[in-house]
Amino acid sequence: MRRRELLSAIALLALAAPSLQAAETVRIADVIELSGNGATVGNMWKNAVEMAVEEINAAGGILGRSIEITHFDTQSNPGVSRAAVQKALDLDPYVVLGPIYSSSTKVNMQLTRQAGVPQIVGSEASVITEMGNPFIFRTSLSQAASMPKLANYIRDGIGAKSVAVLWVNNDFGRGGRDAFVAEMEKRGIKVVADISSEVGQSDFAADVVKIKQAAPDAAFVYLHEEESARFLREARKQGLDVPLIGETTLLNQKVIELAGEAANGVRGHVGLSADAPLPSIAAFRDKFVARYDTTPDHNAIKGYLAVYTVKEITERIGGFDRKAFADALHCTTITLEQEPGILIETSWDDKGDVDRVSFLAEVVDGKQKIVDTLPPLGVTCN
Amino acid sequence: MSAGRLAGPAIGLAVTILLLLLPLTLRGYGIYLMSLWAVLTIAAMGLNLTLGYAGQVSLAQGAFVGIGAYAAALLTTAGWPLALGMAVGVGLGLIVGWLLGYPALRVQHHYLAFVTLGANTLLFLVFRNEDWLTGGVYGIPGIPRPRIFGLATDDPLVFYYFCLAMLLLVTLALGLLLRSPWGRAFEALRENPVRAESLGIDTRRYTLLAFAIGSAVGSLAGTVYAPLVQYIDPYPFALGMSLNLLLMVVVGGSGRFFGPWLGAAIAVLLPEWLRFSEGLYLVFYALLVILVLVFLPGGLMGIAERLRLGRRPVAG
Amino acid sequence: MSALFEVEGLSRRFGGILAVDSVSFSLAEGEILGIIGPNGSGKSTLFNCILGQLRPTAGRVRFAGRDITGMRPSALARLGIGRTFQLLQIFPGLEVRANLLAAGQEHRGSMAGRLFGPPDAGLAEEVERMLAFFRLAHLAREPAGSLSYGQQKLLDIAMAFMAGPRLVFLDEPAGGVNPGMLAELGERLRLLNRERGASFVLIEHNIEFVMGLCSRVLVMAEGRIIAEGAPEAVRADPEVIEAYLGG
Amino acid sequence: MGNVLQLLLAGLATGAIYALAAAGFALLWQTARTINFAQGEFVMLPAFFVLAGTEWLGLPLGLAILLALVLALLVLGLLFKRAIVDPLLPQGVLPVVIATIAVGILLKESVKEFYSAEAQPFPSLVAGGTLHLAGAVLSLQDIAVLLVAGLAILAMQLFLTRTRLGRMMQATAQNPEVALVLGIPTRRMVLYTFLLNAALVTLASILISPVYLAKFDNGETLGLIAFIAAIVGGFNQIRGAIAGGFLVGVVDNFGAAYLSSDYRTGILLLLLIAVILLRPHGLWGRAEERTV
Repeated sequence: MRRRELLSAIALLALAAPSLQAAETVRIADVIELSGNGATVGNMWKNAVEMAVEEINAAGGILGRSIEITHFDTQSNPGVSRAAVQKALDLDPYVVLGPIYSSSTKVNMQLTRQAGVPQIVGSEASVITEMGNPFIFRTSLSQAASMPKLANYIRDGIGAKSVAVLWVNNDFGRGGRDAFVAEMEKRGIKVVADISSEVGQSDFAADVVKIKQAAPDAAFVYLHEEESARFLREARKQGLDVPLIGETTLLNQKVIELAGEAANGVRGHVGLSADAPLPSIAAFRDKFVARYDTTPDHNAIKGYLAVYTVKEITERIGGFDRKAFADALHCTTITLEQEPGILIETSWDDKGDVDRVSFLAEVVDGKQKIVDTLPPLGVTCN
Repeated sequence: MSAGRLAGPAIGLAVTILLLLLPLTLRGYGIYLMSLWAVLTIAAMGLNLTLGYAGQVSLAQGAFVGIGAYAAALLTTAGWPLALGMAVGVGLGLIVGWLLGYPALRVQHHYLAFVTLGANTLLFLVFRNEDWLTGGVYGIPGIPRPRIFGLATDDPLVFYYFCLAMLLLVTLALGLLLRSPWGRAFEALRENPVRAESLGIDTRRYTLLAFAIGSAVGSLAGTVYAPLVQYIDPYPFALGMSLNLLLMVVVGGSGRFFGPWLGAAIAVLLPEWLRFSEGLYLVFYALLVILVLVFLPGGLMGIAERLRLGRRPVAG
Repeated sequence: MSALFEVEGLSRRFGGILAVDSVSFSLAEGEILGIIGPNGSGKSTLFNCILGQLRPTAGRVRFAGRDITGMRPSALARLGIGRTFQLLQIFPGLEVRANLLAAGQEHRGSMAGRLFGPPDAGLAEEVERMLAFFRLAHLAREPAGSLSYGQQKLLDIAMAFMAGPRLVFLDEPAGGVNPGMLAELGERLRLLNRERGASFVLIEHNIEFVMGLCSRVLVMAEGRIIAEGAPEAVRADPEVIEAYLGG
Repeated sequence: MGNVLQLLLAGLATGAIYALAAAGFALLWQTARTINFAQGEFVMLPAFFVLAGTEWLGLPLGLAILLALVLALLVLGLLFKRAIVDPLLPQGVLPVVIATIAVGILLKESVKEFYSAEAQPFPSLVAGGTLHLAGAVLSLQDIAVLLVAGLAILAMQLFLTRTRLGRMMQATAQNPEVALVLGIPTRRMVLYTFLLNAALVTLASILISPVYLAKFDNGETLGLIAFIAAIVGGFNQIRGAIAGGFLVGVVDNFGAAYLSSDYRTGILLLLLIAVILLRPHGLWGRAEERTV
């Protein structure tokens, strides 16, 4: 069965490959976390991608060609994600979307680079855009871009002189923690407790006690959704009276739902939010809810705007040339006027990093409330 | 009878030809899967030695793959040849495997399963936490592919043949080992350790050897895995890989020489075959394992044996 | 003539129970010694203490002038002390031939020789001899587990003799063997004793078998030796009869 | 001081859950020579039975819990014994170990596919609220966990030592041959053990899920820690396994707070390996004479 599939795929490609330009569809591969620990975030992304593709196809496709999207499951496993990208590349796609997990992106981005296929990812680890890869692009602020904004808020908004940082010990948490600590040092804020925790950890009593003992002016909490919720409940139980500061995840709707009342009062920086005070995002949110009966999170927004980025840039270059696409997506901006599907005005720098406005938010009465909008950092392009 | 006698070599020849020629018809993904299969098969053959032949359960084989992978990654990214990485990886595998054998001298079966499981997680924590050495959660990127006799293996197909060559070498070496008196002593240890000891077989020494050699073969697989994926971090070497390797050995046929070939093939290909089921393939896989255990104690190779009536079990 | 094998004041305590109570005896080269006694008299514990399965609480064991107390079974085996077990102990999943090879391979050569040398460890001829001697030649390629009980019993004993031991401990060799096979078994043991000069110590419940085979008999009860001597003399000993009937 | 007490109390509350899982684990080993590598998933699953009851069938919580108990008894008790353990145990301990590894994967993946991959909030049977005690804080939920788990453990001990049925089960666990000779229906006793384990994991599941949420992969950590608890305490003795559960809960918290959070799991694993090597029957276990 597999061989027959492969043979037919090969036959198809033998016919299709030399004349990609002549085909009536444009093939986009979506390599994403559909199972494993990342299934939640991956399915948000996938559903939003599906939605965007259908909208674009219904409106006549990209330069008259409709998008043919194929999803590949990374199983949230870096090794599998590499195989999945390999498999995706065998289809000779125009662009690869995903994955979200940075650990997976780091493993598989080498392949798209070798193949010369642009890859638009949902990952936020700083290192991804630091390897000089001309085919890699983000959809959201990297940790290196978010942390300065957050650090300014901790210094100016909270007025903290000392902080505790609690992070999940994987590449996501460690990456955020390292970027955060560096920003604290720059601002002369002392890190008085530096606490790692495990993925899947259930008991946060010791972590809360450690924060209490350190008595910081604020605590920065950088965990995944469930762990965030478990921590918030324990913190509330022990009556931890330190401002709890988060970056995107901690203020996520899922965390609020799981932590219940204990999430109230959490503050922080949000890169992308379905609750952003923008009509375009509100409209997207409503469409998404109507279609999937669930509230989109920032990963859904990332997936959605990734597809519209492909559309807009392709239309700008006027053809399906991968190299030209990659060149055109460096040092550029897509505004809402140019492409409403971008949802929020977004700029890319020469490394593929994203810049855009972001938000300060607070959880009030079980809802994420945007309290301030922070301006973009300003793209640097030589 | 004569037809049965020819069946073995005939199947062997057919499989070899398939392994040599099939990749020529495949694109990147198929070649990658076959390379991965070869690497996992090496690791599973090591575990099959420890578990299937010597009867010592190890839930730490994945960590040994990790030891080999880190040895190869650290040395080759520092500019040393892969051959050195292999020597160091295998050497480390032997030493740590030997040490892991000591608990087996005191406790058996389920206790041993727990000790080795604990060892796996401890090694994972070392890979993750000692970032001055291993790069921690950030891992080690840019692992180069080796040059073999001056030939670059950057092309996936060429690297596949390198993986296949390693697999065939390991298969040959293990075949010779298992035919030797050592192999027989391992089997005696599995079949009846008390009797083996009373016959002069130093069961302590052979237990340690079984762990050391099986683990070192796992590490060897790791030294091929690192240049295959070209980026490693600690997560692939957590308990999951050990459990998967164990299931591969069991599904293929524990103590069957070619069992791991089949077991690894199923583990690698099942997600492909069950693509229609999306995330459900693991459910099917788990069911398959249970069914094999209940109905085919000899694993899938056990059926092959039953079909070839008159042939003897693959024993030393 | 100095003794080949000597046990001196051997005791083993389990909690409050003295299972073997300062037992002493010796054995001359070429002798066949029987140990009998009712169930629970400490025979098996004695064997296990001598043969390295259990550590004796007190006492010494000497073999060929050497103190072997507490040595591991494999070391004892390599010194030339073989044994069989009360229950059948073979390698059921291995071929009959492989069973015999495994039984003999560790007694000569080095570890390196066993890895790089010939697969049969130079034992091919010896294996053929053993197979012929125990009339198992036609079964050489069968898995040992598929043999009949009697055949497995023969294989079990053949394995103990593969390496040409000077002394063999047999734990109830006649147990579960049918009468026809029993005569055959006794005959084989006598032949091994005569032709190879192997000495035996055997525990046995089958008194007839012991009387027919052994030159000397020890009787144990409650962890102690209560009688010792030629088979006929022991059989007539009132204390022995008391131990069996009263036990 | 308040912090030390806080860690101790939190450790005991979590430890109570480990104790329940570890006790079931020990029971299965004693009576049926079954090492259940899926014990963590066994604790994870009943919470989803409850959620399926309330969310899909619209049952009130009490009824859903009852349904979960019945399903657990059927699936994790009866079916587990009949379909997995009975056919495999004659082949030895190891095939059962491997099969339960597969069972663990099966349960985890099934929950993920058929219910949800996301963590689920789980209704609590206890009102919110906290109790202050010498600088430490306990939630009413913690107190309920400690109380219910403690009572369950006590009840189980009384059942096993004071009732005829319990003593028959104990006898079967200690020496099945003798038990059979004494006319005890050992096969039925073994079945009861599986049912008792199913009830214990259901209780653990319902106690832990309101605090730590219900998620398909919760069993991975929980199962590992329950094994460690059982072995450290001594898993041939139910009392030992229970004590091990509390000990591990407390050590985990103190280790994370005062030794190393990076090596948090490692501390428990070192404890495990040390106990296995130095005192294989566990800290409070009964030494099993190794038969040669």
